[in-house]
Amino acid sequence: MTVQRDDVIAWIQAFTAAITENKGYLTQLDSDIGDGDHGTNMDRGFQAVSAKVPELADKDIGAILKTVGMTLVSTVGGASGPLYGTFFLQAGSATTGKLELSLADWVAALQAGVDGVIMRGKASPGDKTMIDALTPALQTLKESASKGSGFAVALRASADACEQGMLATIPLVARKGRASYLGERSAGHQDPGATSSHLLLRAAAQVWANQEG
Amino acid sequence: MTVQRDDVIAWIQAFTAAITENKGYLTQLDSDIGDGDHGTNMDRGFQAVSAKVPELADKDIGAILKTVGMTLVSTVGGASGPLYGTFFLQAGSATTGKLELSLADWVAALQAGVDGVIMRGKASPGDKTMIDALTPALQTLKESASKGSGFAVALRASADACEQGMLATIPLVARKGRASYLGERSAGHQDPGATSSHLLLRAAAQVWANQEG
Amino acid sequence: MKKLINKPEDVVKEALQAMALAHADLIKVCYNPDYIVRVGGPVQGKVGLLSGGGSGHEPMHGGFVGMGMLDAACPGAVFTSPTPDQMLAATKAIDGGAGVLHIVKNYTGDILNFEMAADLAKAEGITVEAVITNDDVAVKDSLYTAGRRGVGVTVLAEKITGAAAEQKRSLKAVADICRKVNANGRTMGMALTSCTVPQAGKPTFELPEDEMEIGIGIHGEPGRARMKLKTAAEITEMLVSPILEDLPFKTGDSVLAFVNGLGGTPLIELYVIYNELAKILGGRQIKIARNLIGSYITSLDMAGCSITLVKMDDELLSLWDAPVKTSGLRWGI
Amino acid sequence: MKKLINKPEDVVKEALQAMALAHADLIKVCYNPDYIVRVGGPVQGKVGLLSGGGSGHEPMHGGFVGMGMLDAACPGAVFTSPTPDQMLAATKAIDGGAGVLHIVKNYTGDILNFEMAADLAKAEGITVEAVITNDDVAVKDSLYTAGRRGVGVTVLAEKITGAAAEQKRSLKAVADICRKVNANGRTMGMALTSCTVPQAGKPTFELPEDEMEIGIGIHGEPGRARMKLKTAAEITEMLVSPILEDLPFKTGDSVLAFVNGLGGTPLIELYVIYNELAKILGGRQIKIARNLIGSYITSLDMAGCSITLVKMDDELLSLWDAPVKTSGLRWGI
Ligand SMILES: Nc1ncnc2c1ncn2[C@@H]1O[C@H](COP(=O)(O)OP(=O)(O)O)[C@@H](O)[C@H]1O
Ligand SMILES: Nc1ncnc2c1ncn2[C@@H]1O[C@H](COP(=O)(O)OP(=O)(O)O)[C@@H](O)[C@H]1O
Ligand SMILES: [Mg+2]
Ligand SMILES: [Mg+2]
Ligand SMILES: [Mg+2]
Ligand SMILES: [Mg+2]
Repeated sequence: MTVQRDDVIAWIQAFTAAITENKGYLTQLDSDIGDGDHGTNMDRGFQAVSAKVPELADKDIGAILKTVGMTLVSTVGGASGPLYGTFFLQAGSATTGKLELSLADWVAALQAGVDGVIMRGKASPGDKTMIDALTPALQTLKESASKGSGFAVALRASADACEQGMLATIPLVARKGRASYLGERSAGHQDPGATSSHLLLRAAAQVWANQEG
Repeated sequence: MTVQRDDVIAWIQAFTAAITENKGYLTQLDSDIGDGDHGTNMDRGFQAVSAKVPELADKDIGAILKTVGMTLVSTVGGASGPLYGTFFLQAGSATTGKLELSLADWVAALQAGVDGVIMRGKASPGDKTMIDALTPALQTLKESASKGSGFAVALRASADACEQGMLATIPLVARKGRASYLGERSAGHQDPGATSSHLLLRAAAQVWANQEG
Repeated sequence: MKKLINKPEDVVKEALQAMALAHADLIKVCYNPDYIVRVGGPVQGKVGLLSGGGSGHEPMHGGFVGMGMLDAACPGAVFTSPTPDQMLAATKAIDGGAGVLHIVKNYTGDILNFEMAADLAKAEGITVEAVITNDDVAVKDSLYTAGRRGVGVTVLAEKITGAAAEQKRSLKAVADICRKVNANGRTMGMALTSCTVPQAGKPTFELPEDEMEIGIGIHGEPGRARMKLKTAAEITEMLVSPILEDLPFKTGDSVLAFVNGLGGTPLIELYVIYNELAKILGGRQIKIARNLIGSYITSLDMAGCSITLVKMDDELLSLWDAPVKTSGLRWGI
Repeated sequence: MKKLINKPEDVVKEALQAMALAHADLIKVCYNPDYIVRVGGPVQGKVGLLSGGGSGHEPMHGGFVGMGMLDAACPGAVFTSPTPDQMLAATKAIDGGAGVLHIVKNYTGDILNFEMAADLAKAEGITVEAVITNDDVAVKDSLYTAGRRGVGVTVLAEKITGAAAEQKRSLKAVADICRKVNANGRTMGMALTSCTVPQAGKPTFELPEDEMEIGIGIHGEPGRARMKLKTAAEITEMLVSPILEDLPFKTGDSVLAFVNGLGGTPLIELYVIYNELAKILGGRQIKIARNLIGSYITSLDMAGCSITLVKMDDELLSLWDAPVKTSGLRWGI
């Protein structure tokens, strides 16, 4: 199996739907340890992305992802805007000119995206941020790829690892982002950004893994 | 019976106690149709009067009442300060130099006091103010006096008429004071100033009418 | 009751002490009787301007003492008119030989106490005039009642009259300016919540989460009517319509538009209201020549707002623009 | 939720429109991307001053655009950092050839977006420096965390830095002044109530009627600790002690004392707090050389306050005293 341009757009659309559906939930998580806007922020950004979908159809995958990134940067604001924006911009750079993605391409794209988030936000694993969900997702994806797993299997394993990483943020004391102002009081709450990151990779697994391979 | 200087002071003290006891009640009545301070206002004034009591002992009744009036004017504020202040100032003028009061003297004092309130506040009966309690109290006192009733009987009749006047304010639509801003919405509530006026004349009846005469 | 206070009975005195400390360049606070007076006064040959009223409306009036506005202010207990002895002392302190103008909001308590004070001051040979502000269109006006409350116009009248006094106009001329502002001004207010008088310890009234009170004054008195919460556009319309009809304001008029917060409402909401106000006035071709947006005449912690419009002419505009230097209002200097 | 608004999602835009209408003599509002810019700019040879952040803190920052303070401000959604495209457009609009200073509150979102904007502006040949304010002593400082929040000092830094820029000092000199204010300033805040984000529709947190939150920021984030409501004297002590210890402030120091309301707290209560603050500082022989009392950096309708102290020297004092003409802060002109 490979992922086509349409699949990439379908992934973005599925993620947009997941964000809309979970907007209240993400905002609630952010109310507990942040400022209660993560759902609204992400939704504002992906509604803007939705409006751009018609322009995306005849672009290559790199250009599609870069457009998503640029749109997020200029509509989301907050911490998640530059972070998810950079994620998509870097993933787009790693896939410039591509019309389809192999598993290896997706590994490269995710690696670039995650590196971008780390470069921008300077978070380390354990800081209780989206990095805690994205890093294991990337790690597991790489392992699956090197074991020779199929794309679909690798995607599911990656999403599962992402979910574990998300859940593992619960006991952590935040060291980055707004939740860090809470110090010890941030423990016992799931990080909202890690939660949206899980939705992102879960959407990829669900949308792309339907085409078994 | 006649009322001595000590009796006058005892009346003021009994009224002070009644105000303190009914502070919350008066304020509640004023919350419903005014600004919720009548009890606090009266209490502030009569606490200040209390502090002056030691200076009063060797003064004549006129001077005692004027001191009360001056103290109220300079400590109460609001509408009730000048109104009760004028009441006592005028009652004091009508009793200048007196060391005791006959029923006729008390009629003259109350007449002067009520005239003072009307002169200052320009309220008419039916405007839903203290005048609605004071006017019938004065009227009944005069009638009792002209019928030849004893002081104690006259005082009780006067206080009863005052109470009726107070209760009669309930259905009225206010035309003076803060309650007038409410228009129709002021109906159905008892006027706080009429209520404190009733306490004033009830205190006189209770304190002075113990000496039967 | 949630307030940043110590004992409820000490709030006013402590706030006065703080004002004295914070604004020693502008004002001096005298105690027993209490009043706030401009430093360096009385100004010889200038009409002295005195206002006062219950506390709980900050920055009014104490925050408006200073160059170009009031010469003194008498603070009463919360929502309670000050007493004549305060007013007399302040009147004497600011008499620069040209007489003293009392600017009095139309509440029975304020009227009666200022009347007594004026009598006392006159007995001491000071010329005193009083102007009564009564701009609240929420209250039906009538000869047979206490009439309308004095609200938002008071702030604007103090500023404009202060500028006229600064020009050393006569007492009559200064009083006339004040009357003119009042005559050309109308206000209407609304509340989203009650206020809580510190000494009462609980809200003056209860307003359910989905209701508002229209036609509210500044003392937690109930308003004209209670109704379901509406949008900013609807609320603004409900406040402005009776104002416009009352004067009436007409096409081509030039106004000073004042959107005032009642103490618990943040500035961003006042701007939302101003936006609606500008639309409505624009639609009627009434020109907003000047504006004031902020919490200047408050009702403790009440959430809500009032709108005041004053029809302006060149004279009033130039007096409005004149320099003012107080802790509550300042420009041009 | 009780607010004077129309649709929650329109609040920011409508407030911007109102500001444009109300303060056309001072500012212009540009849309898509949104920013507020001083009229008559850019001033040639003057460093341009840009700040910005989430909305809901009014008058900050838009109310501080004008002569002697900011050249532009970028408003984000409520409590959400604005985006780099807004900042880039504003940066370009205010570059008078002497470079542009970004004054950024230390929040991850603000930092990241301003960083991206600076990169974009530099790519277009504009010299940009950024100063990050991080004055909130409620947050433990550490190299390994996001560090302290930028709060009350930001207002004072914008004023003082604005005055330095007005003198046409170099970008480096202007940035140094801003850093100096931040380095000498400390803040701590507390809340009596939560705020309600319009689009959330309900309070960010619930605070029982007898409790308060100490060490709160300006975004409805929970604070350092929740505890029973205390008196103004105790609260002031709890806010000031950590401030004094942190810098530390010492006997003989001269400070600018800023008592700030969070949006739902009336002025009279801020004066009560100031009174306590003056006592505490007096007791330690720290001199209040200047003060600012009012609601300048708010958190929507939150009731509560913050105290900021900045250690002043002659240079900072003269810059503080310099004329400023904005809708939110004005003197000397
Ligand atoms: N430095 C960082 N690196 C990576 N992720 C971060 C960082 N700071 C914050 N985040 C993520 O951003 C999320 C919050 O996003 P959002 O609420 O949209 O922005 P804001 O915090 O500005 O309100 C957090 O839950 C966290 O996962
Ligand atoms: N013009 C008036 N004449 C007589 N009594 C009045 C007048 N105006 C008000 N009152 C009385 O004063 C009472 C209110 O007093 P108070 O609450 O102490 O003052 P305020 O109305 O200034 O708050 C009313 O209940 C009414 O009885
Ligand atoms: Mg957030
Ligand atoms: Mg009352
Ligand atoms: Mg009163
Ligand atoms: Mg945010």
